[in-house]
Amino acid sequence: MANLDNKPVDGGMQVPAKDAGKILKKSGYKIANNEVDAFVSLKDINKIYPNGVQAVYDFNIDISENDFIVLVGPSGCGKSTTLRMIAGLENITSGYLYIDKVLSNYTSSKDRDISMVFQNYALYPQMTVFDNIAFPLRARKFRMPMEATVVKAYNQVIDVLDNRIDEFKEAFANAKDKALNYGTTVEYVATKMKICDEAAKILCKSKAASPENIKNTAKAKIESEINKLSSQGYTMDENYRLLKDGKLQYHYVKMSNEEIRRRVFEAAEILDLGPYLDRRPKELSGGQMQRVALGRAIVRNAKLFLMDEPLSNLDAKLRVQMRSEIVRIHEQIGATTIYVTHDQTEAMTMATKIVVMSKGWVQQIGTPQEIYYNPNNIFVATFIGSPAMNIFDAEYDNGKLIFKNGYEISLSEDYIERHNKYYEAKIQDLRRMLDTDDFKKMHALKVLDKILFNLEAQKDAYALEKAVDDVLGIIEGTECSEVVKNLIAQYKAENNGNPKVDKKWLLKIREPLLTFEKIPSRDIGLLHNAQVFSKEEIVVDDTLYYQKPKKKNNKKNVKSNINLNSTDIEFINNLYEVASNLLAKCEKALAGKHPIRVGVRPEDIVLNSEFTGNKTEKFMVKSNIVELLGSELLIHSEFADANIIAKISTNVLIKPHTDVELAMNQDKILIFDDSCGDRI
Amino acid sequence: MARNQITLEQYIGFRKQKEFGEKKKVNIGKVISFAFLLIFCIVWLSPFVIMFFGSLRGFSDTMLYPKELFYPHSGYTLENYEMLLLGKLPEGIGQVNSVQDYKIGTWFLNSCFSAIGGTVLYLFVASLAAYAFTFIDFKYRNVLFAGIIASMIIPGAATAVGNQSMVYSMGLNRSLLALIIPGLGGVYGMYLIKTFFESIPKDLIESAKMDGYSNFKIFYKIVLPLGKTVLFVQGLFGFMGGWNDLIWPQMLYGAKDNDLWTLQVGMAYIINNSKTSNLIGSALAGGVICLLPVLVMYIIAQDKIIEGMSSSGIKG
Amino acid sequence: MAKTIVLEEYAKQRSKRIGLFKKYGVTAIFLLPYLAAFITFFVIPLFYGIYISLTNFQYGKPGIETFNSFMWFKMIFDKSYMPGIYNSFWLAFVHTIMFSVIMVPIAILLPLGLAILVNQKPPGFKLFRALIYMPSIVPLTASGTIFTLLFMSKSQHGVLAEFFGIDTMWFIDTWFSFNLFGQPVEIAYAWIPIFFMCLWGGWGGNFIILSAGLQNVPKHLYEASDIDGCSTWRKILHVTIPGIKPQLVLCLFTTILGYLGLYGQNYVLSGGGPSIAAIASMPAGGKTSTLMYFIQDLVANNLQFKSSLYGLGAAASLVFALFAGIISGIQMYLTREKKTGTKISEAYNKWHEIR
Amino acid sequence: MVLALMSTTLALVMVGCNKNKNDNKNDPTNTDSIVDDLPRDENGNFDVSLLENVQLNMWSVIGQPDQETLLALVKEFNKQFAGMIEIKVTSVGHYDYYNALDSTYANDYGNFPDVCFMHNEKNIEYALKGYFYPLDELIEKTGVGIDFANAYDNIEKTTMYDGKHYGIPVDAHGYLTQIRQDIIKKNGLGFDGNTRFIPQSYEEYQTLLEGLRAKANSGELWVRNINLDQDHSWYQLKDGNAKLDAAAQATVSNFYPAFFHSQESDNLTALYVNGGTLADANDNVTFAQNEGLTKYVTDLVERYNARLYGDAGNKEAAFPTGQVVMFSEGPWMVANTYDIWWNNKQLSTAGKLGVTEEDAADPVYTNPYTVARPYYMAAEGAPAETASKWYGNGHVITVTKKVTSLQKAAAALIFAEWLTQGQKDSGDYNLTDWCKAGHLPAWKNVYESDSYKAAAEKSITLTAMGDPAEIIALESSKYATTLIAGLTTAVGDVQAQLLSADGCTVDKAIQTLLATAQSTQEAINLLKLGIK
Repeated sequence: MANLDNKPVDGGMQVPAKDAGKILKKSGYKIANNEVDAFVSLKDINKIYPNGVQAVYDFNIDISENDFIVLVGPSGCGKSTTLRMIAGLENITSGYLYIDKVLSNYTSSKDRDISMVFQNYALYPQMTVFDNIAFPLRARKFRMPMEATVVKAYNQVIDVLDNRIDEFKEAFANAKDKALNYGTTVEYVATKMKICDEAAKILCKSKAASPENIKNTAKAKIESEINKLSSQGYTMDENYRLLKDGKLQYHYVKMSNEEIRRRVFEAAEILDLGPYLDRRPKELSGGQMQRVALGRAIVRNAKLFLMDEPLSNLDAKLRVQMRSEIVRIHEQIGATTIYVTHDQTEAMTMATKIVVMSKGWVQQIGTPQEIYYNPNNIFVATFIGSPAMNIFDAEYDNGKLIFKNGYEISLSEDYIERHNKYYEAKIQDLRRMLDTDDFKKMHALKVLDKILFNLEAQKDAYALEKAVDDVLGIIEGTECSEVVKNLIAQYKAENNGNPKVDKKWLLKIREPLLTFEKIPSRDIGLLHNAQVFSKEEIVVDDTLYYQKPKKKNNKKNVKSNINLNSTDIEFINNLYEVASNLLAKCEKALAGKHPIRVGVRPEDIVLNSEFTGNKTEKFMVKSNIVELLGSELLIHSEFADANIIAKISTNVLIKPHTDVELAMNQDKILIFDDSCGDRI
Repeated sequence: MARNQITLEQYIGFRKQKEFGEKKKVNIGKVISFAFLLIFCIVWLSPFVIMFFGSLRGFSDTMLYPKELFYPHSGYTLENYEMLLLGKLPEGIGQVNSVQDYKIGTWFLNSCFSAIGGTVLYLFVASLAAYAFTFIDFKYRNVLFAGIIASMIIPGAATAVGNQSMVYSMGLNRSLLALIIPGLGGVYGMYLIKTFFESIPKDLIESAKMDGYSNFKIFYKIVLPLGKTVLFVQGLFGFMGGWNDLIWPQMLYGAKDNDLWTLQVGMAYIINNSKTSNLIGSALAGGVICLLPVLVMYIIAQDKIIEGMSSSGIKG
Repeated sequence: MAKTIVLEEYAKQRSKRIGLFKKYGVTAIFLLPYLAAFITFFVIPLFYGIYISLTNFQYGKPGIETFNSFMWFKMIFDKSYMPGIYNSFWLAFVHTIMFSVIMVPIAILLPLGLAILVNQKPPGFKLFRALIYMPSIVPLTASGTIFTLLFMSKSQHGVLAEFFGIDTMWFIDTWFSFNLFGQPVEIAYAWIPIFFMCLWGGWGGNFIILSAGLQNVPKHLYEASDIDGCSTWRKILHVTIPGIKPQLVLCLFTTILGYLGLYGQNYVLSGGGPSIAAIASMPAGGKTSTLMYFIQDLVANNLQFKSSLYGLGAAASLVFALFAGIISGIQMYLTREKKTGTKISEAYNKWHEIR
Repeated sequence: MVLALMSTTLALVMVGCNKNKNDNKNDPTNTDSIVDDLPRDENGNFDVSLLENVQLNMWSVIGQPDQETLLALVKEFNKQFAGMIEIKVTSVGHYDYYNALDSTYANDYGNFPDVCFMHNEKNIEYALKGYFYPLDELIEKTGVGIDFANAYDNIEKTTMYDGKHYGIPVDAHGYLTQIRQDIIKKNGLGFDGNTRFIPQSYEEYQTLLEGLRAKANSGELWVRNINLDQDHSWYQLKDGNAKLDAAAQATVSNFYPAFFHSQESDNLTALYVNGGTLADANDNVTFAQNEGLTKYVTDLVERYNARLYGDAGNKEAAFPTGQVVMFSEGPWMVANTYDIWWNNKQLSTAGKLGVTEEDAADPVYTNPYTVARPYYMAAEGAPAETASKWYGNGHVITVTKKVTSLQKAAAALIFAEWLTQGQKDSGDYNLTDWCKAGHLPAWKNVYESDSYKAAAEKSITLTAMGDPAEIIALESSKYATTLIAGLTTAVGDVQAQLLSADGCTVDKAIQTLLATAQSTQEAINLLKLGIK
């Protein structure tokens, strides 16, 4: 509670070290960073689970007010984790989260002023819809300007008695009408007359029978109250709000029933929930529950809306309907929204900005158009868009794309230049990477592990010793080379220059090599993509990324307290290897012919006869299946060892199992690197 | 030595995590609850220990050195068990006439018969009925079932006396069958089995019918195998209920048919004869004998029992 | 002349016959064993019991009884008719109710607390759960032996007397007494061992059910309430308690019914005693008598009563059953599906209109 | 499934057939069910030797240690009558004999015994339930030589109702008081100049109790432990005088002159000796009106409160250690404990285990304990004809209505005759053998026989019990069990109250007695209502 009370202090302030704590405490431990100009800002957010699985890598995004951000990706890509970190339901391992400029890493959920819609709605089953929506309002106190409620009530009473007494009488009479069973009489009168409950209560009690008497008492009451307030140093403005020294005074109070009722009804109005307010969640359909969950989120006017796959439990039709509903509500209330989904259609239709994620990595951030037309890599390209993009394996040979069946496309100069530049940059990058200490260590580690393996296989001892020297050679110049050198020297001395390599010693050498936390996340990301998106994918234990470990691996993965210095850790991949392979491939690519992947969107595969733009050579396919989507036709067929889908307008009717003459829109062809999936 | 196989990324993740300091917090709630539960369990299990050691203590030690509970003064002895099982009175205990009436072996077998026989028979009869109520369509099915369910509101006490006389009239009053047969009309178990059967997809039954299976074949080839968990759990509870029941066998075989007594009735008799320090050991030994089967079963099937108990609470 | 029949007609009739057999025969085979048992051992005994309670039926001598104009019920309900029976029945009733009133909250709250602790999932919580439930599987008589040993008097070297110096001799005494409708009711210390025995092994089922209920409370509700800004207390009130309400109700009523039928514990530990002089020769004329004890005394334990007052046993058990039936009726009433009201939506309509 | 079907049919059939099973049994005097199938010789006379293999099932209430004696006698009988009569004995522990009888009668008539060897106080109660035959007619028919004139009237009366015999009395016995005469002597509290250690009257008993208590309180009381292998030396009771094993040690705080009287028999002695009855002819409970009994109950309270009586735990354990000087128990106990435990040769071996020359030489010290009838029960104003008597119960032999052939009845009577009146070749009565186990014969001729007298001289129990004529037996009543239970509960309640923390006062005790009597009355009324 206290946290909402205090204004955050400027984090950039220079303060004496000993006062820092005090100042922080005074501000309720709220620090604002004025350099952050986005409404929500995530800076290098990482999430590593206790079992070493990194769910989110270096998440960076700035979200401005009124944005509708959609985090999209396949399940297990870390999007929900990110959202939950923003919500405060998960701890942030590293990085910083600013909400409204306030550093929010350590504030608890309820103090972040957010509201959230859960995938399974999380409605309180025992409460009616009304109570469910009202719950967040009842659960906390709100900062409100102080009001002279008594004065307000009596003034309204006087006002009604003076001017609107007939209206009151009518309302009062109506309230008695059984057909109009509106809560209590007081509530009805209060709503009808637009006066506060207190005033209505006074009026209803007296039934306005003797207006003069009531007015007199009212006046007396007002007078005494004003006296009391002024003795406490308050003044009152025209809206009965209290001022002290000319400033509005705020206090934290429970919301009045009147206010709660108004807000819930308003929310119900927006969401069309009026007839269901009495029901319990059990009696509602999925869509209605969804709307209630939304209602509970919007009723509080939170600054930030979080939605965690809210539509995934609905059927297709409802989903479409709710989608537009959410968009409408977003437009209506305009709150910043972060929305998580695995459905790219939702992302495309709702978002102002999409974040595509895969396995913990942000693959691309952009508007729907950017993402659709300029995907960063093959993952984004295939993930976004329905039907998915057609991908062909092809060979690149000096500006020509040669498909598996010999079909050729000549690329423009532009493409060729981009291709070369891309690979040059990549090679440079990889070389830099391989030159870092950490990669050297990994290299050494690889060699060392091979020695260990050979030792176990009882290979020639002399060769082994030589190999150890190789290790030393590899790590020459890194910070741990001295350590290793000493270890080797010491060992040699111990064995009087007649060394016999043994395991214990090798493991000792291995230890200093096991430190590479200085690798930038960007590099890991690159190599990660190389492993995941390359065609010769290294078999990586999937359980790493999906947190749904297979049964037999259960124990191993859950184990959270692996001794990090342990020599018993065996690596099933080696980033050095990945990087050097990649480098080799890039160099080869620059040299000449190399495999490449070509992506064409279904709508960019066109009927040769119809399309008049810049198109490739025509080619003949046999239509296997033809799907009619109303205005468009989907033609499934095979081309160049791949299944292709073409989306064609229905002007021409194509029957299944007929030959079709197709071509590609030359301008829309995308080419992707074969080894790491990046778009060239 | 088996090595921990991890990827390099994971290793880096571990290192980072350590560095960034998201350490596993020591959960105070967990610590407190652990400590409390530990103490609680020690206190709560101490009666078992007392019973066990008490049964291994000779009668003279019980009288003369009552404080030496866990290390009896003259060492552990089986004399209490001998007294119960073999009728062999330890020297010096004097005259204990009631021991002649102890037929703990017979009682044990009676209890086994009642608990196991009753359970098996009940499961069979009840699952047949549950099958009929779930998968066979017949006139007034729902009315009949609703009637049977509604009868659950009538507590057993209302029918016990009538049953007692009924059993007498049927001439079962000197037969162990009387322990079993009246239980066959029990509603609750049948109801739970039926609830479980309802969760079996009807398609499965219908497709089996299409394949030419008769109802009996469906019953034992499909429904029983599918329902074996619920039958097992019901069986466990049935066994425990039968084993632990005191009131009904007492009503049946009254004060002196000690050939027909179950272990519970016999034990109650033993306890009433053993409220003195020289005999309490034998009562404890009886308690151990009485407890052992259920305890062994509990230890073996503990998971299933708790699971069954939980699910009955969630569903029921 | 031999009778002839059109073959098709015959075939139709035959399949009809077979169809009928299949339909009713199969049903009968599946259902009959159970139904026969249900009728023989539930329906008939129910009415037989009522019949017995209305006659001077003698156990073991059916057929010679005659209607006795509600004599047994008169004994129970008419104080002046047979004051001894009246007093001992209603005293047993009061004992039963009092013990339930004390024991039921404990048998709910204690396991609830433990379930909450176990639900924190401390190390080894599964073992704890198994151990906590363990006393509940112990046969009543087996635990009876333990508690007999614990509470035996100093001269008999009971454990509590020897180790903690608790003089259990005073269990014969009256702990406190009060007047109920002008009748003095004395509560004996002898209830204490019974209490402890129930405390030890009487609620394991509740514990398991409640902890299963707690586990079943959706986690996302806690998260939602977190975001809605709930304090811990509000979370318990609005998430935990409603989440385990079905289990709470179930436990509450099974526990109530269980303690209403209290019999074994006092039978084994105190034998219903210490006796009360004024009703010492009546069934269950002791300070730890219960309704079930009263009934068992009449129909099982005391052969003299069994042979001559059997009908009273039947009548008493019917009264008891009626009482227990009312309580399960209340349970069913409480757990019924509640109808949805329309009050708020009407209010909404009104509000909408006014705007 | 089949079972269930069968059981249903069975149920219906059984309900139908069970109706007439017990029709005629309810009239106790009826003997019509007996079929005269006696084998007779050509003169129309019946003789034992004509019987062929008649088997009789006898339930015996006798538990250890007398069981062996009875079995030996039966064995002897079977041997003598081999080929003619065979008696099979089933021993049913005496705690449950009557429950078993009831439940077998009701549930399992097939296993109901032919002959019951049971307690005499239950004879009429069960006879009136229709379990037993009146025997006079049968004796006449079979000509078995049982002459009730030889039986003691006071004992015989328990078998009679309405002028008919329902059982043949065997023996009688009452509870005896066990006395540590060595302690009394050592402390000089004996009577007649410290030569007699058995209190012969109420006053003497009271004096003895008070004397012991006074000495104990002043720390002058000598006690010793007579358990085997324990230190037998005398020591004076003082608190903290822990020279022996703590558990087996008498101290001032756990010493009581006498243990509580048994609830089983002594209260009846107190009642009868003082001229009371349990109930009158109309089954109105009268025991609470008896002043002697009231006095007994109030004495109980006063003596306990004066620490003359006490509950020192296990009396059999407390007695040899000297924690208790007197307690009351059945005569079988004497044989049991006297021979097994306390006939301790170590006490006459000087120099060992703290036994001095003086101790070893004194016959009272070497036989440290004696038994006696409770002479002290007759309070002031007790009628002269009962004052010196005591209550005792005994055993009877009955013929149950399970027997439907005169042959069997004859065989049963022959057995009864053999056991009670039969003589061996030596002229010794068979009954004497039985009496050696600690029972007074119910037959005058046996009591007066030389063989019995010889046996009685050897037996401390028989000597103590004296003349069977001085036994007062229970009055015959249909509600004997309820009546005895009522009295027992009353006394038991008072004892329990005494032991409790609140204690008991004389007023409370009298109240308890009256209330229990009232409740017993109600129970009897109730039973009368129930049984039609």
